[in-house]
Amino acid sequence: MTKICSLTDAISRLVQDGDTLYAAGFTHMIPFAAGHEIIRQGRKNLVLARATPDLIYDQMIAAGCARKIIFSYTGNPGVGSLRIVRAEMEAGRLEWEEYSHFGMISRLQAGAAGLPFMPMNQTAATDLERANPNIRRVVDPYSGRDVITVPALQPDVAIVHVQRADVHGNAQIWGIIGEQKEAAFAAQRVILTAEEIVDEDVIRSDPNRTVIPGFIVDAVCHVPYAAHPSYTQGYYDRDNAFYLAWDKISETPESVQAYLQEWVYGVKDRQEYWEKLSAETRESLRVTSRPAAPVDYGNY
Amino acid sequence: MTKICSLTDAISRLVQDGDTLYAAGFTHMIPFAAGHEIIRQGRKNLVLARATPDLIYDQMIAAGCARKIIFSYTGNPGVGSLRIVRAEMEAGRLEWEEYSHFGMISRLQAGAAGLPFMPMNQTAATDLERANPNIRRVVDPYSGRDVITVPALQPDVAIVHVQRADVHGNAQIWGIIGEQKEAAFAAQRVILTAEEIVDEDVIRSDPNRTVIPGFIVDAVCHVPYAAHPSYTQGYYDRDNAFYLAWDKISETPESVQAYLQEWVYGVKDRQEYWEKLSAETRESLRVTSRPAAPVDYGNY
Amino acid sequence: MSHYTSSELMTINAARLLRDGDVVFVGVGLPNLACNLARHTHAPNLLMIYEAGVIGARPNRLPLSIGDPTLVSGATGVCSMYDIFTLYLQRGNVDVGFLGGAQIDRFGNINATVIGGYDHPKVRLPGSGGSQEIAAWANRCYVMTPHQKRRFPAKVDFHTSAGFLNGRAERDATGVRGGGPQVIVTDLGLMEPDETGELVLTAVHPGIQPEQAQANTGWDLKVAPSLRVTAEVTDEELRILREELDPNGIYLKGG
Amino acid sequence: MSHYTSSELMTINAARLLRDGDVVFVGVGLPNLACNLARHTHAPNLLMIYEAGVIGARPNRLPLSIGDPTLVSGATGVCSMYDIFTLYLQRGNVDVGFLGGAQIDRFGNINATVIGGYDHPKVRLPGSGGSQEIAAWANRCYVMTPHQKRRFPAKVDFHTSAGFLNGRAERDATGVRGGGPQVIVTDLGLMEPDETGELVLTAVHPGIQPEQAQANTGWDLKVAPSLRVTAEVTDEELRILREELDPNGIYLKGG
Repeated sequence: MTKICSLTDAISRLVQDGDTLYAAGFTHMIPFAAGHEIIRQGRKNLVLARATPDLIYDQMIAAGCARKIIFSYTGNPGVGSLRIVRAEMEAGRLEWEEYSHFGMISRLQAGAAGLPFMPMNQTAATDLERANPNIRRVVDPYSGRDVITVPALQPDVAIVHVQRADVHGNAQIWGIIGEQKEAAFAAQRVILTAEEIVDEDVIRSDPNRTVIPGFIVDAVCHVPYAAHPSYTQGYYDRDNAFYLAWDKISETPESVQAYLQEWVYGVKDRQEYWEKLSAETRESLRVTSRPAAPVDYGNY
Repeated sequence: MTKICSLTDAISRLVQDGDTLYAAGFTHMIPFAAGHEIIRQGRKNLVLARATPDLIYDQMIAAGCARKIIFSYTGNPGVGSLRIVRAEMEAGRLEWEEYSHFGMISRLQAGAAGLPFMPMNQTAATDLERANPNIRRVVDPYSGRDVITVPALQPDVAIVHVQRADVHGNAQIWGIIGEQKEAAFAAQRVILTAEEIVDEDVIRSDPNRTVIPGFIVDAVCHVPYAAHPSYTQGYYDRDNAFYLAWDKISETPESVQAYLQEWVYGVKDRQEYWEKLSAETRESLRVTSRPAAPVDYGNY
Repeated sequence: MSHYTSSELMTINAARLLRDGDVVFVGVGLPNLACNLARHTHAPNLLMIYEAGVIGARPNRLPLSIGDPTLVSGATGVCSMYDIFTLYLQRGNVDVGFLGGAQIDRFGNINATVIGGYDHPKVRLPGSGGSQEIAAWANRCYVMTPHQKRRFPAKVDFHTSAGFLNGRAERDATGVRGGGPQVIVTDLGLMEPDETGELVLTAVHPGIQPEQAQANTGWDLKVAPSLRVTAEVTDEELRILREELDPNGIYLKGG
Repeated sequence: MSHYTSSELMTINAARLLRDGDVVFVGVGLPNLACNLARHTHAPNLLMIYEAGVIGARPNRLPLSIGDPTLVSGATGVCSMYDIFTLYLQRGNVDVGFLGGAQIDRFGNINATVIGGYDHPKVRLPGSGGSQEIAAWANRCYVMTPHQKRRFPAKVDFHTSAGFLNGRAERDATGVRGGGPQVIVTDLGLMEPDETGELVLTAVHPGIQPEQAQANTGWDLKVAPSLRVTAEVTDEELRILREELDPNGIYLKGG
């Protein structure tokens, strides 16, 4: 019953042209390796959903994979603008559907919970509600006041990077947990990339740490460093220099295509990508140990 | 800024006659010590909310603390009927308000989230909806179909037993986590009892394990074995023999009052209660160690 | 043919209904034993989840409550009650649920709330717990209960959990995603809903006559034309139940 | 009097607005520096929470993104984004939020979404992120932004976050629980809403004349009768910022 396969196989089998895709992770463990594999396999017309498109969607859009984005914040986190998303929106070449973070996360929560919508309290800012017909209202049957609603989002595929998973797909995450759980439960299909594949007994030693149960997972791919240039808590640091560099690279289509040629099309997989990074970069991302205090579940 | 105090002080200061109280914990870490202290202090007219009243509410009702219960299942878990709750309801001496587990938990979730209500999908069973005017409907603005709603529950006080907390009230729980987080955030005031008070650094070594943040907590009481006859994962086992014994004790008002005299009014606090248990009972509840596999957060 | 108790007979027949790979919302008592028996026989990949928020439990001892700590130690996951009812059950991730109650009627509706009027109960029962939602959203539901007339009235006093209401079309119209009660396992045989949603006798246990079931049912129980006899209880099934799963006979000695 | 940059001036004045014990929804950049400065001076018990779901962060280095791992290691808690927006923000547990945007208007409404029409943007900005809800539900909101006419139009092109709409009564009628923008900290002084919700100049920094602020505001900026001068920036405040919090001048060198 192992779900282990290569990331190449997982993307080939589970991501189709036209799919709505949610690459999860709020600044932490963004599944860059999977995004690059989707680019290499030339997927088209994807609908890319993500609270923060981040560099990975900028790159996928530059590579021509997407027809639409669903988002709540399009910045390059900590740096500034996300140039490609912005330019494509301004040029009218990219459809978009926009929410606040809370609206976006509420959509996933509804999708994960099997509810048709989630309510949210009013914010008094109504321009986005006017611009997006998916944002609606119902009357609270207790107070008689309006509450805002957003509809469930149930992507075709969610991709989630995790610290450790077993071969069945039971996955444990620590550090920022963003919307990974909600994305996995909301989606029809789930692809995991993992820094480590561990024995099932490791998972079973700490069940409260499990965020995604294996039975909703379709593929488990062992891909160390899959989150670079974002980071994996306890494993490696964020490559902030690359986030700054992308701000320059994304200034011209030529430099973007050159980047994709060298770092995406030009490598076979994440291992080759990681080894292609300079030794200095790899060294700068190392972290030293800061272990959690132990807990005991007891034998019963 | 320590919130450490005795349980006697905490109950005296934070639980008033007439309060709506939620003693949290789904079969795990039921705050028996706090319930007994409330009985000792003679609180009256409480509204006792809890998915499963369990023995603790049976005892509090027998002691005359409550005028009403809000619940979703009134059994003695794994044993049978909860005789006192049942008898008081049948006799018309106790008001009640009833939901399914999901309805009850949705009420807490709405209360914790600051939402006026939570939606739930229809179940086709409508008798409880007819019996409880708090269960209502709204029209899903996307499909046009009805969804069921329950109103937010925001108790005056939540009491939560935890494995470990620091003096500020940052609390970590493992094992069954039931509705502890939701109860704490929903309530206006929060009392914690804890098996162990640990250094803040222990909490900070594993932030993902934190279920309740200190700033919403009003009192932290160091009360080992506070959950007996229920259990604390990794610390001691459930005293199933007592759950069976209560089924007999609760057959007559006399034996119930005798129990309360001996085990509640007759002891000063939980330590005296615990020491009064037979050595054999205490020994039978011991558990051996089953540690969780370590995780590393990294120094950044 | 072995000697066995009614509880053993029902548990074994319920276990046989489970399929390898099923995700089962398990209760304590007989449903827990049925699931573990299936895991030890034909369904090693059965995934057991509990309303207390435990996923993939591997109990080392017989759980004595729905939140027994033995369910947690060694499980693959633990989540909150809100998550178990939303992400697992309401989302449609549960294949099988077990239901119980004081009354089950002709259309599989279940009463676990009250005998008599709701506001002035003659007998107050524990109430829904998780069952209102399990009955609505699990793909298949099973019930184990002794075959007695008072347990099988033509109409229940209170709909705690929906079966097929007054007929299958009425349930379908509500849009609930679950398939409703699929099999009622009793100590006399099996009842299953026909195309209208009415429970009919589809099997009897070895040595039982359909008339016995009819005499112990509160409506005019139809017998399916294809009435069959359930397979004999095997020694191996009994051995696992008695030696491995409930060695003290806590749940199985009854009947 | 020390020499300082505009960013330092704004950060120091924002830090002074924070109260000991405040629960602050922190952004990266200047708001993060302001909170840490307050922690190092008059507000040691400030609790910093981040929209990424981090509670009680104690960063060992300057966080470079809202989800920097240094925020997590050593924090008192981590929760999901859904939890941070519900249990913390919507529930009313957040005292202070920081907001930013390309445009802030006369009534404190903020635009971080688009310049020009929404469907055919002239300049597409990043969008709300967390700010729509922070502006509505935090008890007090603060804004830090350089004082320039294009940043302070009479009306914003798009309401990303609500200030006082067209006046305080209009915001109150919506029932949002937060108090709205309390102070706009610029490099010239402070603007605060009057009883109608209109932003008026309530303070200027040392050496600044009110006319400079008026000339750099896109509406007829009123000057409060009680106009005051902000306290001098202290050497200690500058030392903490420059030596401890942003030694490489990543956020502070500007201006």
